[in-house]
Amino acid sequence: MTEILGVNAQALLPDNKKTDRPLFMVFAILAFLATLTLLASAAGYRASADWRSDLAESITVQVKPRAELNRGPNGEPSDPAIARNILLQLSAVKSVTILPPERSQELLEPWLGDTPLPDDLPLPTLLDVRLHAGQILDSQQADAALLAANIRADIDDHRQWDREIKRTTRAAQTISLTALVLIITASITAAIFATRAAITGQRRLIDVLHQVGAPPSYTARLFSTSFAMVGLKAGGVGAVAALLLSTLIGLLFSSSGGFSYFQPGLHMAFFDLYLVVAVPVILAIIIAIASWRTILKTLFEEIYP
Amino acid sequence: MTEILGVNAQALLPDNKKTDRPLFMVFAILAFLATLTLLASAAGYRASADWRSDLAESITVQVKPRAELNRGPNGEPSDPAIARNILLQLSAVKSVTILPPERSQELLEPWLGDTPLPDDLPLPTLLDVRLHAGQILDSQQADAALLAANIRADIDDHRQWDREIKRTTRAAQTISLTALVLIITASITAAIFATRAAITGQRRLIDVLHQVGAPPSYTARLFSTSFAMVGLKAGGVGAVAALLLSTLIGLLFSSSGGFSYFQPGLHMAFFDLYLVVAVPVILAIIIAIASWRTILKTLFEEIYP
Amino acid sequence: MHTPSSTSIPSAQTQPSAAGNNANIRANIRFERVGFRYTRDVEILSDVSFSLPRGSMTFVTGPSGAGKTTLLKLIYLHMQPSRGLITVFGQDTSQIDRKAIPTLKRRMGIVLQDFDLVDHLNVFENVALPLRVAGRKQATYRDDVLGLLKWVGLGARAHVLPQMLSGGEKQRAAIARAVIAKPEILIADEPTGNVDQDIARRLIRLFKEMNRLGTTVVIATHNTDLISEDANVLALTNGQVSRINTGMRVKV
Amino acid sequence: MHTPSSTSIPSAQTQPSAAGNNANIRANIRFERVGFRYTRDVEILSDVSFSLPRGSMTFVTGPSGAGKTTLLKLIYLHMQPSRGLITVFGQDTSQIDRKAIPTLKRRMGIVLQDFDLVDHLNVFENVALPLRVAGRKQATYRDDVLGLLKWVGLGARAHVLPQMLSGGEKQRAAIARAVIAKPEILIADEPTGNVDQDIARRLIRLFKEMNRLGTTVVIATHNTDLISEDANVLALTNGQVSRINTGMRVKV
Ligand SMILES: Nc1ncnc2c1ncn2[C@@H]1O[C@H](COP(=O)(O)OP(=O)(O)OP(=O)(O)O)[C@@H](O)[C@H]1O
Ligand SMILES: Nc1ncnc2c1ncn2[C@@H]1O[C@H](COP(=O)(O)OP(=O)(O)OP(=O)(O)O)[C@@H](O)[C@H]1O
Ligand SMILES: [Mg+2]
Ligand SMILES: [Mg+2]
Repeated sequence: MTEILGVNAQALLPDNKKTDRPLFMVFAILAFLATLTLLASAAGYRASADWRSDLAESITVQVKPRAELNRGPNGEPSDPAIARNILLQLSAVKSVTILPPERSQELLEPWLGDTPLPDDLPLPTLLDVRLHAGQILDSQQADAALLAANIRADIDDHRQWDREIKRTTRAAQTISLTALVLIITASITAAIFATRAAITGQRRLIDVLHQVGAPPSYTARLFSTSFAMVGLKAGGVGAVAALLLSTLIGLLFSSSGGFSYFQPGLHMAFFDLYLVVAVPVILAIIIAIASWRTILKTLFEEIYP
Repeated sequence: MTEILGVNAQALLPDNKKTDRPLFMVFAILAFLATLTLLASAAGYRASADWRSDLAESITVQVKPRAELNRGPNGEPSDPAIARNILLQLSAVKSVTILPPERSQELLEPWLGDTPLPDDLPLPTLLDVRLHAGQILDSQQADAALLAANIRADIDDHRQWDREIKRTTRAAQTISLTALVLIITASITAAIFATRAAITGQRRLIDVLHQVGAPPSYTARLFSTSFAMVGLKAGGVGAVAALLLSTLIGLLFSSSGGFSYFQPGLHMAFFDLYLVVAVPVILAIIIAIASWRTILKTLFEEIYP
Repeated sequence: MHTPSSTSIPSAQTQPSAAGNNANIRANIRFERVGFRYTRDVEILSDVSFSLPRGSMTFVTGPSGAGKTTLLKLIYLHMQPSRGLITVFGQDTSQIDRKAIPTLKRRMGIVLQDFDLVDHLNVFENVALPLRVAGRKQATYRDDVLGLLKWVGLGARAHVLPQMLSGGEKQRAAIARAVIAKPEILIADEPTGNVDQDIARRLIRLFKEMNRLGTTVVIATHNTDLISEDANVLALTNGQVSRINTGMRVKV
Repeated sequence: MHTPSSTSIPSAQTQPSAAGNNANIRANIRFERVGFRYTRDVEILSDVSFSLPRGSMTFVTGPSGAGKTTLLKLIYLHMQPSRGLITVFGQDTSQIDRKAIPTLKRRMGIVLQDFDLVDHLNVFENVALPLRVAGRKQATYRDDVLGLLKWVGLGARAHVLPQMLSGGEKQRAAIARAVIAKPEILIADEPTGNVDQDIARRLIRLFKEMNRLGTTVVIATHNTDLISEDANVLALTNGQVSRINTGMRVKV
């Protein structure tokens, strides 16, 4: 494997299992945390996207009853019909259905039980508003238009919900991003530390290689390849462990019934499998670059004139 | 500082700022992550405790209206009074108040608007049940007792809510604990790695110290003290940074209005300040022990006969 | 550049002196039918027997690979013999408690073949290391160390790092470190391999002065020019004693 | 134990030979009024001028600290002079591109005063290192390396680690590494400091044989016994050339 890169690293560097084992663990843990963070934020993203598209597609408008009823020619209240026309003129609206009074009664059932309601009970009328895909209803505009027609209506566009979801998502993203940046920084610094330690420990090898005419890139490749290999293996272990843990959590939650926040995200996606490959590779690349730069810098500062 | 421990570590070990800087960063990041995890779970714990005590103290029972009304001697419905007596017999219940019909109407307002309601509208009656502090209502028992008296009632003990909170809290705890265990493991392995690297790099110093008659504990103290100092300083920096970040997040969320999940926990507590002292000290102790053990093991295996 | 100036041997204050007083009967070295092998195959030393009286000075000679360094390592408790008996400071080395070894080491001075100077400590600090490990404060030994450095020709190099020394200068610094604590036993492995004859003779004079004041001195060298006619010589060939002074023969 | 057997010098196959062919006029060393100082204060070398013709063999002598090692470091491109001109392989060393240095180093063999063996590589691997760095496969050099190890008396120690060698054995391994790639220039700093006279003479014979086949040899030593009457000598005292053979004098 390492031979491909032109240097047989394993044979020139000491086979220092004892020193490498803790380094392996550090990288494995970092990869584990990185993968977990990525999986969690992917899950969170999917969940919030699901919710928001659910919320966005259909909006319920409640047209409130008035004391002096304003009835149409066939005796039905005319307010809902007017509201329907107003709403249909908005560009985002695809269709508006006036729901039958039974639906309004259903809403009251939890409060009033299934006792027959008096006929003259002023029930609100529900309108089911469907939007064009990807469009958002400007509810302030709709409010204003309805108010202008002297119609008292409540637009339940889940604004409060939506705002909370957005906010939760934003907070989660900030935390994930901070964590990721820190994990990457930790990987880089761990790689730099390991390289510097290796330079100190293998100073004689480096001096001798210089003495016998090895160019700096030869020596640098020796070290960065060996560290990158450790990172790749450790990253693989960490990423797989993270995937297993997240699958386990997903299974636990989905088997014990619906769970609003966690569940939508915890079904495994193809993306998660990509992560398990990408994290170790990216980790190895980060480590390779960090240690390559560190050793070349040291070589040019201290050894090569 | 290090002189206190009997060895002037700074003078005998090389003043290796370059090698120590990445180690410092690794420890600082680990301390940052640990503090953040602890702050978050402390906040989460406080939040869930707040919610649950809010929820637990008062319970709302809705007694449903029936078609054939069962009125008492003064013409008021007798179901609520019966329900009240049944509930008062439960050991957890401190008091039960029958709320006036206006409160029931308030519930319907969003649906029916503020139009005057017909007198014969069958409204449910609300009972406000207060519990003894720390006691929990066994709602299945209450349900059964009410059903036996042929009363149709809904006990809104927020069971669904409660279950979700418990579940979220448990999931968050599992994740925090996993993260903490990983962070501690990473600290230990980083300390072991740094110690092994130092042993390789400072092998000559160790040999010479052995040669001139330094006992193993002298050499071990030299290294573990120096690493513990790095850990203490780095831990301090990381913990303070984490506190600042969490305070900042707290301020951002509280200034932009109520936010159900995050806010309750993000006000700073005294406990948080303890954490900022405890994390670096614990980190330093962990590092000192890990490096002390590592170096003594190596000394006895490789150098002292 | 920094060849020794013509100052005379430093005064008793800066010189080993106390050693003689507390170096009693224990301070001698005795090998009885000692055999040693690093790996399973060859015996590097076999049936080596000799006794070095307290306050003696002995040269160990022999070709490269004869076992000189191995013999010295056995004396300074670096290893245990595979068979036979070694007594140092009157104690059977196989019976010495592990915890007592640092204390015994502090009573010895050792110059290794590849002078073990600590890279990041300057010459003064390197030489003062044994005193520091013994818990002494710098103020109490500063003058002694500087005086000794002057004597070995490193007076002007006290505050430079070892990497700034020439080969011979390093060797002299290593010797200074071995003698600074006035050891009861001084062991030197090829101490003059990297210096010219003039300095070599000067160093041998230092060893002789230490010996005169009571230190038992053992020097391994291939530089036979340095060995005077009347010196004690222990010659090794193929892991066996091939020549030995009558006074050092051990009765077993 | 592992003193050199009495085998004759290895055949041409295992010996430097190609060097002579491509070592043309470039393969010489020339110093013109060279001055060097490590730190600001003293000049370690001042006004050093000499010319070493291609295929010559020269001994650099002088007391400890005279500047022998410093002079060799300037030749093998470890440092640049503070003033003056140095030409190696016909090239002004101050004009050499940094990237070309590894290539030039591969045409030199270097033995340092503190033999730089890599701890975790065995003797064979240490000696073969220059060939490996030059990209050669083990199969093509295995016999050469083993033959050379036999010649320096390490035939039986090829597969042990350096820490299992005696001081003199380490020195011989370092010399073997310096000559294995048949360098055009061979630089040896005190190569016989840790071996007895017999082995020292044997090693000098190896250097002479290399030289006979075309390699320019420069040896720094304080062991004047090794230097024959007719040898080229460059004597340093206090950083200046105090004695030089007429053929090496440079006209400036
Ligand atoms: N750690 C070791 N493991 C195995 N063999 C060893 C070890 N150290 C030394 N030897 C072998 O033991 C023999 C004697 O070594 P020793 O160092 O005692 O020789 P010496 O007389 O000091 O030689 P020199 O004059 O070259 O220093 C040598 O052949 C050497 O290769
Ligand atoms: N890196 C350095 N920095 C400063 N001074 C140095 C450095 N290396 C050597 N010196 C000084 O330069 C002088 C010449 O050193 P050099 O190593 O050339 O001497 P040498 O002739 O090889 O001596 P020896 O025979 O003892 O090896 C010495 O006084 C030494 O202390
Ligand atoms: Mg030896
Ligand atoms: Mg030198």
